[in-house]
Amino acid sequence: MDYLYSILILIGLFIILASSFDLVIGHCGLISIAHPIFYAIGAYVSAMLAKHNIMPIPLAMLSGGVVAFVASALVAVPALRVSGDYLLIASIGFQLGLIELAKHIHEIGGAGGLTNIPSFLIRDYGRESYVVLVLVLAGLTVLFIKWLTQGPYGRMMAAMRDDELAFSMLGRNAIWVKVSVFGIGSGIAGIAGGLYAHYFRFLEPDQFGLLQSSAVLTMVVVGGLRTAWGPVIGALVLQLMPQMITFFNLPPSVLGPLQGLIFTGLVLVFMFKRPQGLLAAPVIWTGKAPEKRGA
Amino acid sequence: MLSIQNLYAGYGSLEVLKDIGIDLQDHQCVGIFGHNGAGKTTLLRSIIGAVVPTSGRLTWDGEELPYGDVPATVKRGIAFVPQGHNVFPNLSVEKNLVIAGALFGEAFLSEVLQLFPVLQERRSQRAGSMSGGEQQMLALGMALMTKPKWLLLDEPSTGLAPVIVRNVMDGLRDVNRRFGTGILVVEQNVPATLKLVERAIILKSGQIVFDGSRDELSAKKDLWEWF
Amino acid sequence: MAVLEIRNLCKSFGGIVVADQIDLDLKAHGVLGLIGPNGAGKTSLFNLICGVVPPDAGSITLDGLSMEGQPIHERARLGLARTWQTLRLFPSLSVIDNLMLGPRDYSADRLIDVFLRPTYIAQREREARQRAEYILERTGLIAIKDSPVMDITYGQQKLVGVARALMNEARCLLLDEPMAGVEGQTYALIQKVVRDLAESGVAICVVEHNVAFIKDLCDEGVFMFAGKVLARGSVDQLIADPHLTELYFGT
Amino acid sequence: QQTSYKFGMAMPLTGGQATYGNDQVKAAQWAVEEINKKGGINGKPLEMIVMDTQADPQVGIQSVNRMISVDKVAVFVTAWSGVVKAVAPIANDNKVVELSVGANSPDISQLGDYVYTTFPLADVDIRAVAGYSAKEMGKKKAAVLFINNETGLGSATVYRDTFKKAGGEVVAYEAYDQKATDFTGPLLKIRAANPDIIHLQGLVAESPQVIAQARQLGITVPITSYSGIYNQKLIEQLGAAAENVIATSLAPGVEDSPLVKDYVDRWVKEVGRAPNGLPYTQYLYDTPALVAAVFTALDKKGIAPTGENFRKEMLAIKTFDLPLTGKVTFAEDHTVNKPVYLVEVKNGKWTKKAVVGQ
Amino acid sequence: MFDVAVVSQILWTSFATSSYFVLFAVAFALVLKVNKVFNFAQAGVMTCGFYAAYVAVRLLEWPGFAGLLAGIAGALLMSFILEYFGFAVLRQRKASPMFVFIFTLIVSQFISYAIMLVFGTWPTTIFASMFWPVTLVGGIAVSAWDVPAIAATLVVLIALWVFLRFTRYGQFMLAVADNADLAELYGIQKNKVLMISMLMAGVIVAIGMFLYGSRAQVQAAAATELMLFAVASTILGGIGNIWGAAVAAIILGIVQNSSILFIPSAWQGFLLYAFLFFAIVLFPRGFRLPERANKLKRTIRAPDALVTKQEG
Ligand SMILES: Nc1ncnc2c1ncn2[C@@H]1O[C@H](COP(=O)(O)OP(=O)(O)OP(=O)(O)O)[C@@H](O)[C@H]1O
Ligand SMILES: Nc1ncnc2c1ncn2[C@@H]1O[C@H](COP(=O)(O)OP(=O)(O)OP(=O)(O)O)[C@@H](O)[C@H]1O
Ligand SMILES: [Mg+2]
Ligand SMILES: [Mg+2]
Repeated sequence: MDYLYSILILIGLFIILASSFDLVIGHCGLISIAHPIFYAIGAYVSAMLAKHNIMPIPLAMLSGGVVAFVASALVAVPALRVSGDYLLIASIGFQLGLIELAKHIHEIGGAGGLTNIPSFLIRDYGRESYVVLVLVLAGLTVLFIKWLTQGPYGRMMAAMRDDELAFSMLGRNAIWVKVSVFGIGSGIAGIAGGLYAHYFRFLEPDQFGLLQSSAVLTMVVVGGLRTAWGPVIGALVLQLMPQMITFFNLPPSVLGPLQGLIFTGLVLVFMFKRPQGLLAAPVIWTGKAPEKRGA
Repeated sequence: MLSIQNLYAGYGSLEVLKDIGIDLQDHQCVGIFGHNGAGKTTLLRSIIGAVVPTSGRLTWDGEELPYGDVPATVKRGIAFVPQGHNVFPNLSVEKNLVIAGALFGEAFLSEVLQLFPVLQERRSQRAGSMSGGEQQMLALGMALMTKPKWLLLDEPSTGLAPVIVRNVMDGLRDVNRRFGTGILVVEQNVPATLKLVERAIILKSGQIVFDGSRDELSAKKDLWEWF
Repeated sequence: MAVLEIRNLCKSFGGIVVADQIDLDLKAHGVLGLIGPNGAGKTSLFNLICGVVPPDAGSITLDGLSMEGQPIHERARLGLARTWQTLRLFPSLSVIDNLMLGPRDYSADRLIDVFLRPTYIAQREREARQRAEYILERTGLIAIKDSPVMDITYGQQKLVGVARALMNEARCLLLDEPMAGVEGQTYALIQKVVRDLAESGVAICVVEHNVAFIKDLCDEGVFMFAGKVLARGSVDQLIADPHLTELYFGT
Repeated sequence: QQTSYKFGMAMPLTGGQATYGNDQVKAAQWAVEEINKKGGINGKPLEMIVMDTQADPQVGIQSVNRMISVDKVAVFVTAWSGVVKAVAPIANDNKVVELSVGANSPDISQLGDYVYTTFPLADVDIRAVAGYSAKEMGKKKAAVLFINNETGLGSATVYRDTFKKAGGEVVAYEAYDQKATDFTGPLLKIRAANPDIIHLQGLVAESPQVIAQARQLGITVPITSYSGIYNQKLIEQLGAAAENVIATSLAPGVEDSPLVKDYVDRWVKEVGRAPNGLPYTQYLYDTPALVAAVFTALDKKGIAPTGENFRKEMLAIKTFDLPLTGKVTFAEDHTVNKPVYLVEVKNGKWTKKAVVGQ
Repeated sequence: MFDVAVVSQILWTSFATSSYFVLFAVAFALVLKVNKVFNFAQAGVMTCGFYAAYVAVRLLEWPGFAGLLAGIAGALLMSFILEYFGFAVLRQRKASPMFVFIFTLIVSQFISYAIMLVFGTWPTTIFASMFWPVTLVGGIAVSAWDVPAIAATLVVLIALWVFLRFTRYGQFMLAVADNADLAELYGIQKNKVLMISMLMAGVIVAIGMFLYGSRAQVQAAAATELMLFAVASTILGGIGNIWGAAVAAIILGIVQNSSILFIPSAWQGFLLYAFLFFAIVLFPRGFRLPERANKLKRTIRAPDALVTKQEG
């Protein structure tokens, strides 16, 4: 059953990651692909705090989120002043730079990775409890982001994405909006990192590189940018598909490439069938249903 | 002769043009007037091929225009100056003109520069940094570079100072006389346009409510009130 | 007392001078018409006032407060609103949502408030919506309030731009060719809206090439050429000046 | 009673490491076929469940979970340090034996009760080559050039320490970036230090190029490396520049054992080339034999082949005699020790130079 | 350590090796500028170009020059497929830029798996031998690869410059890059221009891969890493600025190779990224030349009467 649980947990974690990434890259239009580094920061911080018994695990996870939140400001404040594609490269620099740095820090396991991270819940309540925890948090994340982006703040993000200058001319501080959203998204990713660390109990810097970035980004985009359920579907499909392909019983000599070929081929088919994503966002921003937002 | 018969066009489920029929004689100067939203832009865009009509026929000298294929229509000799965003912002003024004329035979640059002296002065300026009116002049110049047989203009006087509006209208008349270019112009500035055109068409909610000579329009007091 | 004071404002792009020692006052209750040939520097003047382009020299004060070095959004918060010659609407929003971003009330802009004061924000939303609907009513746009702004005509988009600027209960309103591309019938409507606003104490400056519109609307006019203010007076006076007429209307 | 015996094989079949992973799996597969042809586990077939890890811990975790939960294997084989470490908690929690073949990070021994390695750790061959250079070859000044990743760094440190201990001096100690495509900088630094031997610790992908550039820059001293560069292609690609290149092998070579010769011949015949990373594939070829031996013992005694029982039986047997790599004995610290074979390029051919630690 | 011989050797070799980086960066920048696509599928095109050359030279035993042509053909074919069956379709269906980006990412993975399936994963070179003899020029080792590589790159760059500057389609590319819909109003066929730019990028990339593959080993997944370098150069060079990308590629190449002299080797990777990060923060607009506004002047003046009146 471990197999099923670990898949469910990974799906839950990727739902959290993809949704929060969608908040940053889709709703706020911030082209950064460094999302996994905040996941990593959350994971490492939480793991280290718990490993050295500095605080109980739930608190450690929260602290991971907070540290990721703060770290995001380090990228955001200088880089967002220039916005657009420059954020992209600054974020890549930040991501890969931190990964390199982590490889040189012995205390957190260096390049060899951090082992023996304490586990959480499993010993006392069984693996099911962890699955429930992750899935509940994933659900909450999705609902939270849906709620946030359909409210007035969502409208602000949409306008800022469209035309920053006109947005500022209405007296609204674009940088501040960006930094806040980037922070929230990264903070959520940080908490997800903590959840990852205490279940899988091994962390390695290279796990959080560009491969991970492109995996999450694919989930968001294939699922549907700027939709509440798109990232969820993306995470489900892209997480389950490769698992299903392993049941095909392919001959071992071509197993690896063929699995990859089938997987990417299927994704390409999806992309051609639904060029706006599996779920397409409405053409214009629409808040909550009008009857609700009235009196 | 450019002929439009039973044309219906719209966007998705919204039908904008209903049963439009116009015959445009070669070398004619025709003005189209109407409310905001009457469908004037849509009409021009259907002719040029940027909007695919739902039904109806568009023919030029008996030949059907290629629906939905803008470059092919343009190469046949129909030019269109859209409303706003009508220059290449990151290229210099001169490049803009050269590229516009590249597919249409030998250079016509000096004539255009003569018509709009500002463009001569700003040859090396980035088009996007020019003032709104200057860009409008450039766009007109670019359309002329294609040496069209028909020139479709969507509110060309937008944002131009009166002196330039006058110049433009004079220039267009000149182009019409010298090269026999037919001109189809959509305008809000009715008085200025009436000095140029010999025929006026009025659109209302996607239908033609008036089609006649300039003098006929002047005679119709009720329509005048309307503006 | 002037709401907006411009002193000795200078700006040039390479060899092109767009503001040459400009001194200008905008007074409350007044509508100032800004005319001049294409490329005179009218839009550039607006850009300088709003902080979109930094000046080479000179000072700008709004209600006695210097705006030097303030970023765009800070200036807007002090009470400055404008429309753009090139529209600049938010294409992914509907007409009314474009307007809903306009109000000069930023108390709910912080993300933290979204969590801490949801009822307050809901109340703000209601107020903004009421105001937006009122303004759309007055500008004759109420029928298309839920259309995406990309699907309405150019003329309507222009009006939405004006309406959005009206949402900001500004001290000083700058309108850049609000009537270009708008049908003649709407002129009276907009003139009334602008006049009412001026009467309520706002300082307004309008750039327009439609002289008839300017003549009916403005108390006073300014003639710009090549970055210089060449003349100031009633619009009729300006038009009567043969030199200005030559520059602007041709002979 | 069992009708068949299953074991897992989680290797990188795609991604940057697939070059090795694929050939290793192929070798293991041949071995399984061989075993089954000879009657399997007392007449019952041995089944190998292959999963891709991409050498990525997260993918590895899923593959191993899948093998344990769905295929119910009692033992699985895996490699690459990141994966080996990442799946260790799963092996321990589920009481399933993890056999690491080729992960050479030294902390393997501390990963838990169920994690064993059948492959000597990295330091064994590096130590051998360093010691041999200093003592037998009489080199005094060595330069170390390594790729800047975990294994590169770890091995370089081992080389440096061993060489110093053996009385030599390390005159240059340079790394290059994993993404580098040109190595002039570090090579010039090494040239300036004027060493009489160079140890190169890189990946197959770039090692030939590093050697080529060294020779181009006029560095003619012998270059040692580990088993990664021990293949025929190196000689093709470098021609005369390959002379004086010394590699290690942790398994007997073609000249040492007729079985190995048959094995390599089979590669050439069926695949058209020698396997990538020959010694590793030899170990992988031997692993099914080891697994089969344990299963056979369990089957004879009629004990259920659970992970727990497998571990007990494996430790009870303790020493295995395997076809291509010879005797292997599980030490107390979960590791094994083996002799190191040194080979050198002489006149355009790999020739045996020495065997260290026999 | 810092003697002239060492420094000039490093400068020379890194300059020579930056040749293929320049080509990859220029191709990437071209497609980004004209087609508005962050074309990560360039890695796939690179791989196809390499393996086509490899098949021609190693398996069919054609001469090197024919191998180059085969490589170009392979890359062209891949570029064509990509544009015709991929980008053009997505464009028509109005896919968002982000979507197209992901599409390129997946395509590049797909190609790399397909290549793995056919050619396996063992790294290989175009020619059987990758050793290039050297000549000493004033103490600097110049390999037989260096000069042809630099020359080829120069030729490509000059040809591209001439094309963009003086040919009709070069000009059209600039127009389409600026505003594709408007370009159609001047008879320019958007799809054709976009296809040409893709094909040109294909040719450039194939030449780059031929240079790279005759000096270093390549395997199915190797192109991605090479391309990431091109992406970094493109962005540092200022997006939309093809020549900036080329310059950035040379600078990055030299920095990467010579940093060994100043930076402890263990920290190289880290400092490279830190450099990237701070370069963006400090030079937010890339290494861009200042705009040439000084040439502008107003020649139309107010009549004297007015000016004096104002002053009086
Ligand atoms: N892209 C579009 N999608 C959907 N509807 C559109 C689109 N463009 C225009 N419309 C609608 O079509 C109708 C006619 O528009 P059109 O632009 O032709 O009017 P117009 O006469 O040119 O007006 P104006 O004078 O304001 O430019 C309008 O009701 C408008 O809302
Ligand atoms: N960034 C820039 N670089 C160079 N020249 C510029 C720049 N911005 C504006 N200009 C020039 O400055 C002059 C003034 O421009 P501005 O947009 O203020 O004119 P305007 O008075 O608003 O004209 P219009 O009535 O045509 O809109 C123009 O000639 C324009 O070309
Ligand atoms: Mg219109
Ligand atoms: Mg203007």
